[in-house]
Amino acid sequence: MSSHIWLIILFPLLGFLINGLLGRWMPRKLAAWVACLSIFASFAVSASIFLEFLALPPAERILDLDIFPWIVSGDLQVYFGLRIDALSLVMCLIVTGVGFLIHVYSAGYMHHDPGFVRYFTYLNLFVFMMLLLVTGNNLLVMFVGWEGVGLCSYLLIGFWYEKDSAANAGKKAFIVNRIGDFGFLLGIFLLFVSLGDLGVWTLKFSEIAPHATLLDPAVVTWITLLFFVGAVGKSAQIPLYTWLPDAMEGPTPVSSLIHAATMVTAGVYMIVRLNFLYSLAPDTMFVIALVGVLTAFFAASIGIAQNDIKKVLAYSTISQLGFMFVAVGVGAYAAGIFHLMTHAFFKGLLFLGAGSVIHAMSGEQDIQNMGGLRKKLPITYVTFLIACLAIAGIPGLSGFFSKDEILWKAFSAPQGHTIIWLLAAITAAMTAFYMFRLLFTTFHGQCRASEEVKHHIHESPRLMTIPLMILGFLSLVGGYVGIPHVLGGENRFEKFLSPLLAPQKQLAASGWDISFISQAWAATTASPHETALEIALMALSVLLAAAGIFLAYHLYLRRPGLSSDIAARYSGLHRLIENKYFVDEIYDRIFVQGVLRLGRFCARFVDEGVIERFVNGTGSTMNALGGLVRRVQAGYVQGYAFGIIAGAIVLLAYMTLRPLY
Amino acid sequence: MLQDIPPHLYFLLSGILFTIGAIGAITRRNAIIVFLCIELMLNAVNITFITAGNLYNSLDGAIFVFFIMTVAAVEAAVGLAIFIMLFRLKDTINVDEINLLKG
Amino acid sequence: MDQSFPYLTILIALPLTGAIILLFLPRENPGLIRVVALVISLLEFAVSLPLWFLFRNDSGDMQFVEQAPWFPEWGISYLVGIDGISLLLILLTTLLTAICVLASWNDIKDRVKEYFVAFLVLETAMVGTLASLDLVLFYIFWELMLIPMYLLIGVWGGPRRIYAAIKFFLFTMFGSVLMLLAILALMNSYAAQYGVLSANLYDLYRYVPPLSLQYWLFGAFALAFVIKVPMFPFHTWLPDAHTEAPTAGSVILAGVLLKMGTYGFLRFAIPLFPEAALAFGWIISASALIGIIYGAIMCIMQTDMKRLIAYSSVSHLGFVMLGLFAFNTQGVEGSIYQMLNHGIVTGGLFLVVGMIYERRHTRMIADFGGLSKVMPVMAVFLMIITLASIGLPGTNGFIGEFLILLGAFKFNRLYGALAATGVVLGAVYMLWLYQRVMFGQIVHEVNSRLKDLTKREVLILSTVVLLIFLMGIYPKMFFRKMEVTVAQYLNFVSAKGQVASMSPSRLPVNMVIGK
Amino acid sequence: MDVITLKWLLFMTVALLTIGSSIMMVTRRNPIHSALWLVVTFCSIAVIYLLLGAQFIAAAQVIVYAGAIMMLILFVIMLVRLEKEGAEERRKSRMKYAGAYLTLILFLELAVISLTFFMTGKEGRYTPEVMETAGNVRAMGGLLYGKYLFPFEIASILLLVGIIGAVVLVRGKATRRKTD
Amino acid sequence: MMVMIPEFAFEWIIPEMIVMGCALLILLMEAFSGERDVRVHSRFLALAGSIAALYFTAAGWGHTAGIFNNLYLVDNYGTFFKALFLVISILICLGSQRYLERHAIVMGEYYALLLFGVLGMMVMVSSSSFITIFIGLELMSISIYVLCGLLRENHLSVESSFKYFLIGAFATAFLLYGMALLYAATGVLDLYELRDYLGSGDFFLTPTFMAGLAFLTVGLGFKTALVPFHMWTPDVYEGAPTPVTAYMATGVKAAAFAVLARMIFIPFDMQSALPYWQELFWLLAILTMIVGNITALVQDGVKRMLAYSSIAHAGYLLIAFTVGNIQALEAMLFYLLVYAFMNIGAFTLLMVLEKKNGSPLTCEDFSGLAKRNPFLALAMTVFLLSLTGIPPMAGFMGKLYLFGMAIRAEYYWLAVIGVLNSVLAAYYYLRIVMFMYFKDPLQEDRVISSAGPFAVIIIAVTVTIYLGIFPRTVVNLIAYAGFAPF
Repeated sequence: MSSHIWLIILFPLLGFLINGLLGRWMPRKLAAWVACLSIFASFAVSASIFLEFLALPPAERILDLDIFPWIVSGDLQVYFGLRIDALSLVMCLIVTGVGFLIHVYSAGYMHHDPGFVRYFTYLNLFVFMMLLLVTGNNLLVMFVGWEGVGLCSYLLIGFWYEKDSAANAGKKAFIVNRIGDFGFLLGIFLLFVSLGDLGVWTLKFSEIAPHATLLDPAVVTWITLLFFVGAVGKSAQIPLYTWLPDAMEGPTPVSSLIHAATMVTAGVYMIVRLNFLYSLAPDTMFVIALVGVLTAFFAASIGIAQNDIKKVLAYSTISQLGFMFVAVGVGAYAAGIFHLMTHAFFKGLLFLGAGSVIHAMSGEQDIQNMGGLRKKLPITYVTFLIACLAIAGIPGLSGFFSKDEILWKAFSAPQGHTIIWLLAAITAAMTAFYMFRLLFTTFHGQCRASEEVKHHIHESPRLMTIPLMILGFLSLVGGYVGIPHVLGGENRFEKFLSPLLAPQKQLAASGWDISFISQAWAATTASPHETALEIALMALSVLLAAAGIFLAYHLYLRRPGLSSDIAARYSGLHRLIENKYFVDEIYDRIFVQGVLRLGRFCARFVDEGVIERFVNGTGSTMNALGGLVRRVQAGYVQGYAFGIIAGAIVLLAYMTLRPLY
Repeated sequence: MLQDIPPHLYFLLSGILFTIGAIGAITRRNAIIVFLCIELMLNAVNITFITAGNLYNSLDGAIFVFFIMTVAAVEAAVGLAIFIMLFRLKDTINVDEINLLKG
Repeated sequence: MDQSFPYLTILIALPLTGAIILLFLPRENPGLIRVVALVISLLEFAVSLPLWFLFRNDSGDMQFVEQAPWFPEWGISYLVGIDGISLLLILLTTLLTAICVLASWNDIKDRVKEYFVAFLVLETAMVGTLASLDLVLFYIFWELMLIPMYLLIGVWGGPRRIYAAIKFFLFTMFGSVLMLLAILALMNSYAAQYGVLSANLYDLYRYVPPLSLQYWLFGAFALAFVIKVPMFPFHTWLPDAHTEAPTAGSVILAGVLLKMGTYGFLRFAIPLFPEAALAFGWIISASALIGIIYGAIMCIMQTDMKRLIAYSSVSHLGFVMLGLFAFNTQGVEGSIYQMLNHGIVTGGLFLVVGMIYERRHTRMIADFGGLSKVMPVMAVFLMIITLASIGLPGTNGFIGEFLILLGAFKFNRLYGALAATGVVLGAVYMLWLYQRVMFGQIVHEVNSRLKDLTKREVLILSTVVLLIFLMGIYPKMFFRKMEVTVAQYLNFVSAKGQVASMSPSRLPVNMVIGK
Repeated sequence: MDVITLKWLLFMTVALLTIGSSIMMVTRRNPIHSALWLVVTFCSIAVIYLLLGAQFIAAAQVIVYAGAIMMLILFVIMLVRLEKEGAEERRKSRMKYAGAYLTLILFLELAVISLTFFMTGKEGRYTPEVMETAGNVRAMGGLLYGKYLFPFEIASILLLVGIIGAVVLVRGKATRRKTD
Repeated sequence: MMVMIPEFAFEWIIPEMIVMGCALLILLMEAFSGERDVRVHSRFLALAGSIAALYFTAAGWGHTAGIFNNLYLVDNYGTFFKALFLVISILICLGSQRYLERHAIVMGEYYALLLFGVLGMMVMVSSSSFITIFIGLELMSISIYVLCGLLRENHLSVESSFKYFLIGAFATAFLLYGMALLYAATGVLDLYELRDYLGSGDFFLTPTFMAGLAFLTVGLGFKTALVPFHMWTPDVYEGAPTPVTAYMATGVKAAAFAVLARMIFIPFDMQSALPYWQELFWLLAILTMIVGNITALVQDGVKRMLAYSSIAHAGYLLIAFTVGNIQALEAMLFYLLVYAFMNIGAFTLLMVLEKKNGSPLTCEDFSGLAKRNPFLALAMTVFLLSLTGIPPMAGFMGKLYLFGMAIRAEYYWLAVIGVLNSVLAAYYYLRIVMFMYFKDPLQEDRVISSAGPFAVIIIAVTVTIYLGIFPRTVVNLIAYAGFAPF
């Protein structure tokens, strides 16, 4: 079987090539079929491998295949190779599974778009790249996927390129991602250079892992930090998150697939993939957890005041990604991936639901113009509700298990901390609040749309609702693969992944917590692993979520005017939040304008002012000198004679006096 | 008792005449006078030749002077022809007015 | 190695012969002239292909060497040969020339005959420059490149072509005359030790000039090459030349001519004066770094497409130089690879711009917008080429940039880190360009009537795109050709550099490349 | 008065005359006067030659220079109309005088050179004794037709060229020239 | 005392005799035959004479003799230059016919004077005595004074002749003064005697001697047009009939350099005065290059521009003197040869293009020449590139040779300034190329050249390219020539 793992990436590639090269001459339906089937085929392969894996003992669940030598230069020996193990398989399943559903959904959603074929071409390419990212057996192949998904994201965000905002958003996404990639690249370099001393030249995960402990710890910290920069860019964390809300310019299924379910989680995946390195760098872990929780909190606070249905979801995504980073930051890699998976279900669903709403509302995205859609879009409503409950962390739904796992780990893991837990818990409550604010404003109350729009509101076609339902189902039950021990489960999910994860205790074992930060950190960390405490905390978080939901209910259903009153009372704060803390503006001022100003300086001052002036100045000086000499050459023969005399005077003086000294 | 006239004086005389000729050649406006000045310079040179020949008991200097005279004659012929041609064409032989070519 | 067949001489002579044939064709029949020119350029490419197959990958020595006495008293001879580095560049040259001839098909209407004559002479000069193993021969070809290029820019160029042509010529000549003196001084210094003059690289590689002389000579060589590359602050001729040159001229200029500078470092400046190169490397690297960032920032400010691409060349060639002066395998191989990439990618960009220009007769970015709508095929090609220029993995640009950055990083972490910012900036300007040209609404009515690519154009761009992917996905094919050469080169440079620093005595013969 | 004193006296007189007359030549407005002063100069230079024992040259000086050449020049001066030099443009003349003053530096240099003369040359074989027996003119003639025959012949061609040149330049206008 | 009439060694001076004979024959014919005949026959005679003389000159290659009491040298050095002058004469005779017709110079005297000038040059370069040198120089100069004024109705031509004459006579005085001072210091007029005397050891550098050298430099600096003795050059070159300009720029210059080299290399080789002289030449070389090039930069008239460029080339040639060894001398010989061909080519082109009304040619007149006559444009490009020193033209090999010598003698800065000057020169040379190719023609009519100039241009192009690629034979030949006399 191992020799067939390349089939996973082959199918989407084929789909992409067929649609890309022949799409112009193909009927739309065929293109959609090709696209969907190629993803499904890939899913099928993944699933079959999964089944095969289940039959194998955990230690043997690795398929590693070098396909051909790729970059071979001196001691750098990088092959184009794939690796399927538990982690990548989970990712494959999510990508192809959710991807397939979204493909199907898209066939309905994009039905009328003139760029239908192009859309599916991009989408297939995206899936291919994403699969490459998760199945690459070395850092460089991963990087191919890493940049490739960025490209597809760019293409798909800017899918409606006639809109300037879409084109801009695409570009912004790509460039911000590139900043992250810059870190990623440097991380690769540093890692390679450090490993080169140890004789490891392939950049393969399987070869890096055993050598990781031999590296200089300080270097590992740097390496992991640099990689984390990449993750920050890709997964939209502070300070590089600004592209994601803008990315909502793309078609909604794209937002669902790329900007919720899969691509943005690549950062988390990468950190988990490299967990053997991260576990060696507690300082980095601390940074990750901190960035994660801050992002989670920060984005959630923005999400509270957004009125664009997709923007709310976007900030929610950022916030949830923050959660995942908290998880990996405290060393709970499995929890991170777990949340990644459940998030893929419910957030994918939320976006698809939002898409359905937008579809119904003839493109309207402002929730203030919606309301009361519950009746008209029943399936959408129900699935949306499930997703909301899931994300809010209501027990029994998928989100509950994963989120709670993270909260607990944040509290209890050696790398965790009470403050992190606290912030995360508050964020969870805020999440519940804004999600239900969204739900209530959209689906409950009076419909505030114009009459014409109202007239057209209809439930989406089955092509769209079936994926909704499937995802709804997954959101409901997806969490049961990882029921924590405390609730009587055995957390199969973690177990499935565990062969790949560095043991939690490795930190202590490696015995290098000399770092000041991590020591101070460890001192305040709650270490006891007590069931009672875990349950208590769990209950607390559920309560918080419920409070959030209630608050939303109170403000937006029971007392609809109250929210604006509050907003008016704290108008400064409200404006701040509504405008996303003006981060975009600040970035624009500092970076965009800064670069432009620098550019103007270079162009006007350096290039024209100094270099060109010097170059042209040399020419004009020569000309001026020539003019000067020319003036002497006035045409008077006696002047010429005098020239001879003058020359003679000088020569005479020179020749007679020169021998004297 | 005086020594015989030292050659230095002859040379000095030659230098004086040469300078006078040179000054004349660059200040006078009439081309013919300029030419006369040049002839004077040639004569100054001749004095040097003759002096040196006398000094070293050599006749080569005198021979050279003879050839210089020949050349001077030829130059005079051709030069004057040029002046006449110029005069016919431009009605002047003032060197200051002959500066079409310049720059 | 097939020694019996003089491939290189034929490669050098064929275009020239072609040019002479063209001279005698009737001016009134441009169609015939085009066809003949195309046939000759294709023939040339066909002749260059066997080099690829017959080239022995396992040897870093010069291959296909041909030697004929020329002027033994002056120590100059007709000595040509190629190693893995020049092999690739020669193939690039022959391929790009054929593409350029095809690309000039409709572009050039005025004085077709002279145009193709100039082009073919240029090809001779380029191939000759790359194949020469004799310094004087090299210099002759090097200077010979100037004249046809000068004419190409000046006769068939844009509105400011005269200024651009003269600037190009004077800049390049300024550098190269000093190199000529350096060549002479080197030969002289060699003669002082060995008693005979020689411009033969085999001999000169073996020779270690006195250190103080080395510094000067390296400086002179470097100046010539730095101007050609061009590196900051000698780059200002490039935007003008690129902007004004006709499409094919820009392609060749970017594709091959600029590489001559980097090639010169690789073949001459560094191995001849390794000590000096190591000592002054930081200056070059610093200039390369400034160039990378500065070029990118300048790109952002440009309003003219060709000018933008020109500045992007400054940036990209900064990478190449940085890699060369990293003195390690990745850096050097990456640089060589990036030379090829840049030739193909930037050549491709110029081709696309040329195609747009042919339709619209303007290169100002502001005159476009929304072209994707009317020219979807073009949009796809341009996108791929743009991405290759940005260095997206999967395209050839990535391999080169990655290796260079890795090499630079190995050499000096700060260099690597600073250079990597160029990757970000590259995305900024290229995507912005793409966006402004291809995305958005069609603002200018004229643009909505533009025709998409013709079959000929698709053929041209397909070649480019095919190479982009081939080189991006299976670079081994190309690295195989050069890896032994580069390894030998690096060994040689470090060995000679050390020997030079120890004593000015003779090098052991086995350290000499190819002998 | 012994011979030496006489020589001195003669030399001083003639030298001053030469200088004076040449200065007169340079400063006269009337070209005819200039030419005549130059004749005086030439003649006095002939005396200098005599003082130096170059009788043949002295004779030639008088005949060729003072006689033939100066006559020719006088003819031409008259032919091209007597022309007095009027007031020149101030700036130009000032430049010229500046040039003249600078030329005095040349004089200073020449003076230094003349006065620091050392007799470093090679002695020839035409000592006064030889000359006594052979005679100046005869010795000269012997050299001209002997050792220096070749330049002598070339000089004849030179003279021919001079004649042709003069004729070419000043002969009547070409009858069949195109009008331009 | 016996008069020793020297044996007249005619067999050694057959070329000179032929040249002189032809010149005299032309004069005779002029007097006794009709105008048509003169036009045809004088040209034929001049050509035939030059070719015959060239043949005999070439036949004399390898022979060395001192004739006429050692006043006249027959050696390879002289033979080389004689051949060069004859080639120049042939090319100019070939190329100038149309020009003469257009300007109504149909006189046989033109050819006669041309040949007399060549005779003067031949005498100059073969002389070992100041006297013979002077006579030869004057023979050449007087011929050229007259040649310059041949367009008697043309103000510029007359002015050129006038200026050249006055300033030439003036400079001659300096040259003679220099010879006189040398004579005063040494008592000899023969270069070989001078060498023997200087080498004998009982001599030291007196001010008189050094002043003599200085004045000699002034005098020959005038002929070779070194700054600051160059100022006549542009005016005279511009005003003179174009064939005469070509003749001056190549023949006169070559002759003057040849003589200068003789004067320096025969007596002063390895002498104590030489270093000072070399320093002087270093300075003059730089000054000449820079002034020549910079002034050429701002010229509009092409002829005038070429005049200034010839000054600059004199600067390059001075490098050979600065270096001051035999190899450098050979480089100079090669350069002069190359320079003759490319310059005559360029001037012949000017003759072809010259306007009817005789106003000076400007760069604008070259506009669109590539369209009006592609061949001429190409030829001009070859000449200009060669003058710039761009391979594969002969000018490049010439520069390579010269600068190589400078480098070998470690005159690095001189070489650097030299090559930078050639960049400067590239600017104005290329300006003409620019006009020819980049601009549209002012008139549409094709430029047609007659057979003579066409042949000259073909020959010049061929030689320029051939010597650029295969300089070896000629360089080796010259090496033989350069070594022989010393």
